[in-house]
Amino acid sequence: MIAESLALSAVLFTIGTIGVLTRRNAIVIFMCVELMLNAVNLSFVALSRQYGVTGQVFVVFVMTVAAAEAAVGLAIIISIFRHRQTVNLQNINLLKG
Amino acid sequence: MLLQTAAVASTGHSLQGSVAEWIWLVPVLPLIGFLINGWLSLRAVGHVGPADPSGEEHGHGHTDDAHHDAHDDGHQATRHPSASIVSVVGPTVLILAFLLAVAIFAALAAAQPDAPFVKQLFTWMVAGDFRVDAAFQVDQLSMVMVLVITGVGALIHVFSVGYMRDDPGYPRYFAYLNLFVFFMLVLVLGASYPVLFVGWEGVGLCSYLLIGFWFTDKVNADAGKKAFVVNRIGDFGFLIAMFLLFANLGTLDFSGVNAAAPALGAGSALVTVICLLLFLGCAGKSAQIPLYVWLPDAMAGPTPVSALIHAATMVTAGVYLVARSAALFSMAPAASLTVALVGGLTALFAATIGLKQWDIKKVLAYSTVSQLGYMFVGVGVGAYAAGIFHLVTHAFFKALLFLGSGSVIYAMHQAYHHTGSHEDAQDMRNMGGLKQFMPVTFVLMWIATLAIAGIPPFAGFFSKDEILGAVFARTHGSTLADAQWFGIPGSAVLYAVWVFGLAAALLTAIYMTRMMLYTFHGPNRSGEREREHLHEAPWIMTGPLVALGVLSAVGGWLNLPAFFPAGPIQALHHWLEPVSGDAALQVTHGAEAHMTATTEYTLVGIAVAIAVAGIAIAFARLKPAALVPKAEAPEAEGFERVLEHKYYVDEIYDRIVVRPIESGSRGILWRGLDAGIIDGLFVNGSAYLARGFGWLGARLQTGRTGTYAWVLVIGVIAVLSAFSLR
Amino acid sequence: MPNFFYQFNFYLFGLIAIASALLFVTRKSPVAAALWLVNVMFALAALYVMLDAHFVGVVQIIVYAGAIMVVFLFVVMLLNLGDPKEISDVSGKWGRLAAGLVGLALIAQIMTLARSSAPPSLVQPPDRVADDLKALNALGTIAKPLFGEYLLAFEVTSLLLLVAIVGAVVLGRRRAAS
Amino acid sequence: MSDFLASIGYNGWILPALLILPAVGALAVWLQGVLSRGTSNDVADTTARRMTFAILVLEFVLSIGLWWSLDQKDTGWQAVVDLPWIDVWGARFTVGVDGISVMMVLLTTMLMPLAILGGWTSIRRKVNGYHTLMLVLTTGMLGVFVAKDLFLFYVMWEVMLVPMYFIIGIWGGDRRIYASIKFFIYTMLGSLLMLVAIIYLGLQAGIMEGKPNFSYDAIMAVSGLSPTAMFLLFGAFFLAFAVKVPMFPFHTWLPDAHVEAPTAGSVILAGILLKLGTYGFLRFAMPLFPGVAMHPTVRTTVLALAVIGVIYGSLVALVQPDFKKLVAYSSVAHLGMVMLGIFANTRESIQGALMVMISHGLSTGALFFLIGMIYERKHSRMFADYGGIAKVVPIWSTILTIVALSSIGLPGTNGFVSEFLVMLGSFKTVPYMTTVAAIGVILSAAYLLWALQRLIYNAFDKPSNRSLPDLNWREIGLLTPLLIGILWLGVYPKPVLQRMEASATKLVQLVEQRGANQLPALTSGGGGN
Repeated sequence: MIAESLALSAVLFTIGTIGVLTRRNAIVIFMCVELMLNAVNLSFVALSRQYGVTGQVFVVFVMTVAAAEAAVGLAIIISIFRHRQTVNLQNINLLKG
Repeated sequence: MLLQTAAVASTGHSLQGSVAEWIWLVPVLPLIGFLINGWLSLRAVGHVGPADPSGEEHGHGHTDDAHHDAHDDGHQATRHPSASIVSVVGPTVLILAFLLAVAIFAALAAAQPDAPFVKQLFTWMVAGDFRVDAAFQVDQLSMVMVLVITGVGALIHVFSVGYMRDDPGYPRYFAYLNLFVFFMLVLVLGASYPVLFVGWEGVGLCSYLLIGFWFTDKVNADAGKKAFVVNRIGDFGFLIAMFLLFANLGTLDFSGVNAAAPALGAGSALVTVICLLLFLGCAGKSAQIPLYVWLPDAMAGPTPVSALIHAATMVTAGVYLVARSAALFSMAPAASLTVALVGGLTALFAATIGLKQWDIKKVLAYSTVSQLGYMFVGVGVGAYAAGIFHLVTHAFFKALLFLGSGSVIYAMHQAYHHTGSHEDAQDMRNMGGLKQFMPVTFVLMWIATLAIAGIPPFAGFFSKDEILGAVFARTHGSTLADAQWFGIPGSAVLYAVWVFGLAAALLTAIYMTRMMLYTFHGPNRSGEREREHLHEAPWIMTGPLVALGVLSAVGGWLNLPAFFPAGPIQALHHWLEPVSGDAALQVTHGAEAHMTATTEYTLVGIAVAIAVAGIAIAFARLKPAALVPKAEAPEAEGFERVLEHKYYVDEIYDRIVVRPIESGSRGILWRGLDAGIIDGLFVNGSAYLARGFGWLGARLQTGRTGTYAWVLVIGVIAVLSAFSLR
Repeated sequence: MPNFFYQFNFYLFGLIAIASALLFVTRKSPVAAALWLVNVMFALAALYVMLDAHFVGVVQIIVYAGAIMVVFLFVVMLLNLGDPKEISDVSGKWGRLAAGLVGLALIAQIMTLARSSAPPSLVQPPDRVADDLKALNALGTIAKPLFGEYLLAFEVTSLLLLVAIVGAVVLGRRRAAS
Repeated sequence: MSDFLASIGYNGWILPALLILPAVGALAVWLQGVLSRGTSNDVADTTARRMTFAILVLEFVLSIGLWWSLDQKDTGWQAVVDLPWIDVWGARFTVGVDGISVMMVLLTTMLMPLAILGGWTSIRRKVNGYHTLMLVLTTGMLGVFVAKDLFLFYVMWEVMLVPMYFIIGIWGGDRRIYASIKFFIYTMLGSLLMLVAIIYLGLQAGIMEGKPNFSYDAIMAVSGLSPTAMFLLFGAFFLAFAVKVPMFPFHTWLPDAHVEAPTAGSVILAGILLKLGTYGFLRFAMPLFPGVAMHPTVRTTVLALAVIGVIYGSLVALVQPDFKKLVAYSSVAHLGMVMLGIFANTRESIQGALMVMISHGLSTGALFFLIGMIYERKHSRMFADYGGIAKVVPIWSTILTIVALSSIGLPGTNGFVSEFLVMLGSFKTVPYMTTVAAIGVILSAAYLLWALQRLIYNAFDKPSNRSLPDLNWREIGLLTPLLIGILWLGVYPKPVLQRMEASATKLVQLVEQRGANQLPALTSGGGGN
């Protein structure tokens, strides 16, 4: 079932990507990124059947990173919202040099 | 090794241990004067303080104004606090120097050495093969010059005590004047070209400082600068000539160069080029075509300065240099012909301009240029003694003329000052009939005029006749006559020079008589009220005039012509023989140039006739009574106007040299090349290029996460395509 | 050879995941989107279990669905972003079209690359993980490499989490000045 | 005197002492600034000035012994001190002087205390920092002149660049940032290439020992470089030094840097920093690659650039409305004269070039001081704001006139002796170039006299100038040594010339001999670019 899993992973990843590209709400984009991470996790898990359990270990790491990312990212979003009263990325260009 | 010959020459010299050992003191005396006066001038100005409540500029209508600065300082014509010390120091150092020079001259006359006595002081420059000592050379030529400089100089210093009496820059004036004499003495005493060059440039400096003495008038400052820069053009030639000499002979000492000169090859292109370059230097310093333009402007300086620097001494340095380099010039007939031709042309050209000048000093200035041309004719044709002879007599009568005119200007200025008039004190149209107010000056000026016009037995007659006779004699049987000058036979050139000389003599007689007529004869045009204040200058000014008058009258006895019935025949000629005799002989193929008595008498007759004719023409044609003051004078018409504007030479130089250089430097070099291409295009251009790339990069950084995401995804697709499409 | 029931379930959960994901990206309301994402997580957890990753499947539910997504929902509601009044939440028609095209291109590329075979040295015998699972049970399978081979990485991860906690606290703290 | 110096082992310690003293002094001045944060500003500033001045005067007093300790006959390095430094890189702390560098060292130690005096009242901000940088600068410049190890030379070259950058950038005029960055980038451009060349040479020199060797003698002994390598190495050195000199197309940093720099900065820039470029040619570019330098194409090109520099600098100087800029362009002209003398490669011209380096340091240094003094009073460098001020500031005007005349090259001043020797010597080998360069003699008179006229002569028509005070004793005192130097070198330059003679002669012979060895390979072997 590896091939199917990988195909599913690709589809989910692409959906996540499209979400990142089309959505403007920072939180939703964040969730799209989580979806993409999950898609990758799926490939890891699927391939671990063939290449050993290391893939699953990686998934655990990815989840940890995702958790950390969510914590910090959401904190950033909250502080941005405090300043700007919006989380719409179209209105946020603090990174502009 | 050539230096050693010089050293050998002076060891065991007959003058060793004599008073000539003290020759260094002659220039050092004026230097001491300069230091004292300079210190006084700076110290005293410090007391005056910067705050000057009424120092506005007054619009004076004249350029030479002895009390100009006094006006600036609020009409307080108070004497300078140190004036009394300066009045003693300034002239005294000169008189002492003159006395010492006389003593050395006497020692020289007693010893009559064939070789110059070189007094070495210290080694000046030493580098590689080059070595030059600070050394003074005592020989017949340099001592003649030293006597003229210190003698005439001392007289002019005394005159200045009266003339500059009330000037606030009195110590500064004497400091400059002393410094000038120092440099002039270094010039004539220097035993090598570089030491001579020290004096050469030094006198240029003093000339610059003195022309611009009343520096708050832009005209004066301009004139000083012009003098210096034009002189520098000549110095460029002098420098290159020195480099050529050193590159080919390995030495720059006079004795060394004279000894080694034959190695250059008589008539070779090299020696011709060297001589022409030297002459370029002379043309600058001695105001010959095409570099004469600075001298008339130099009259902006105080009149005694004009007398000392721009008539008697400095401007004759070029003549001295040619005579000093006689060994070289006698080997270069083409260059010598050039010297003579330029001299002749200058004599004539300047004389024509002198015909229509109204400023009394300008007349004398052009007269000086013209007479310098005569001297160059003399040294050009190899009659070095004749050139120097005219130099000496000219120093006498031209100094007298200038000082006399100074006395006139002083009187005029005093008169205008009393009435508060701002008329031009130097314009002859404002003078007239001055003989009744200043008889002494009148008589002395006439003596000088007759001398310059060439009326026997005054000084100028003998020297001028000597030169013209020499030119005529060289037309046959000399290296000059045999040489080619740009394809023209040398004899033809010499005939032309002779004709120029005669024509210039005629014009000289005319314009000098014209000056005398307008100044001293006819009715007085200075105005009713001013007339009452016109009077003779004080004795301290007329005293030197009288001395110079005597010299102008009898100066010709220095070198009486061979046909003369009595007196010491050709004294100066024989005196200078050890210096330039060999060179003169080389020009005449070793034969003493003697013409038949008939020819001599004919030439003399022609010269005298021309001089008399000139005076007569002037008396007949010019009507001083018909002249109107400057303010009412109409504009001149036609060729007279061209003459009055000096052939527009200054304007032409300005258009074709000065302005193109300035605008080219500003527009093309500075704004165009420097700021535009190098700095703009290359230096800042590369900076702008970097900034441009940075700007482009900054545009990509919109700061919008969305955009970044898009770019990221497209980048990912591109990278993946690179793998999958491999 | 997996049996039909296994295959059916696999496809079913796969379709649920895809459908939920599509619904997730198209919902305007962040709350609805978040809930659909939780659905995807559940489907994926099921798939993990079916792919012999029992521990990961459980953690997926506990950490992702249970913790992370709850935090998301918390924030959404905390900031009162529940109602879809943010008009420009989704980009315009052309944006969506372009995103679709980009998505197509991306999926095509990934598919192409997924086809390529892995280096043989990495390939292990089939059902290796399943065997491990039998021998070491769900926890032992993953614990062995995690606390052996990857111990250092594991410990560093803890540091990362600590930093994240500190960062979140600092960022989320209300500044006295503002 | 020399016996006394020998008895105290002067030659054994003097050069490291000269380098260390200002560096330690810099530290002290900086610490003094840090420690006196709390106290009154004026007191602390005055202390900093006095400390720096005292250190630099001590430096000068120490260095003056070199005048006597230098063996005039010895053509080699003297007072050599060789200490290990960075062993793995093969860099050693080797210093020494010869007749060429000793004059530069003395010029530096003489000008530095005067520069401190020149900025006594005009530097009011960050006084401690300024003086610290001046002391570091002293170490850097002296280090460049005495370095006998190329690595040390490069380090010192950069050490001197940084303080100058800050001096211009912090205490400069309105456009100081632009000027300092331009100065820095221009100089870095060349010096980085030089670093590459130095490293290449160091590796080549140490190829036997297995580690680089940067000592001057070892690098001189490098042989067997390919023609292309020699051309490229010479090019790298040339660019670094030509920017510093500055030669004609690389000169545009100079006017900006000069105009914006504070008085002391301009003085040091003109007086010493520019000489580092020509010194580099004399010490490195010429002796190392005489074959390239004397290659007809290269030589003609460099000489042409030098002569263009003389004429071009003079012409552009002629039309400057800003006095400082005028002097800056006149520096381009004077340094062109130095380059002419160096590449003409005769004994007279090399000695003349060294004399121009010294006398330009004195004259132009004095000119910048004078400009700084009048700028402090009037806050303008534009000619248009002056005129006729000889009436109110006669002492300033007198000194300005003397200095300007020395810059013009009036006989009796240093300017004449030096330029005369350069042209006299150059005429032997390159007569036409020299003739063209001699035109600069005319132009220099034109631009400087015109400048004088517009400043101190002409109508006194600016009422605001009426209250300009004349020089005070501090200013007269700091100009006096320069005036003495100007007249001394003009009247009796022999002692200086004698001390250079042996080294200059050796240089000329070296260039001729090595050049003769290198040249055939270059002309036939191609690589002529």
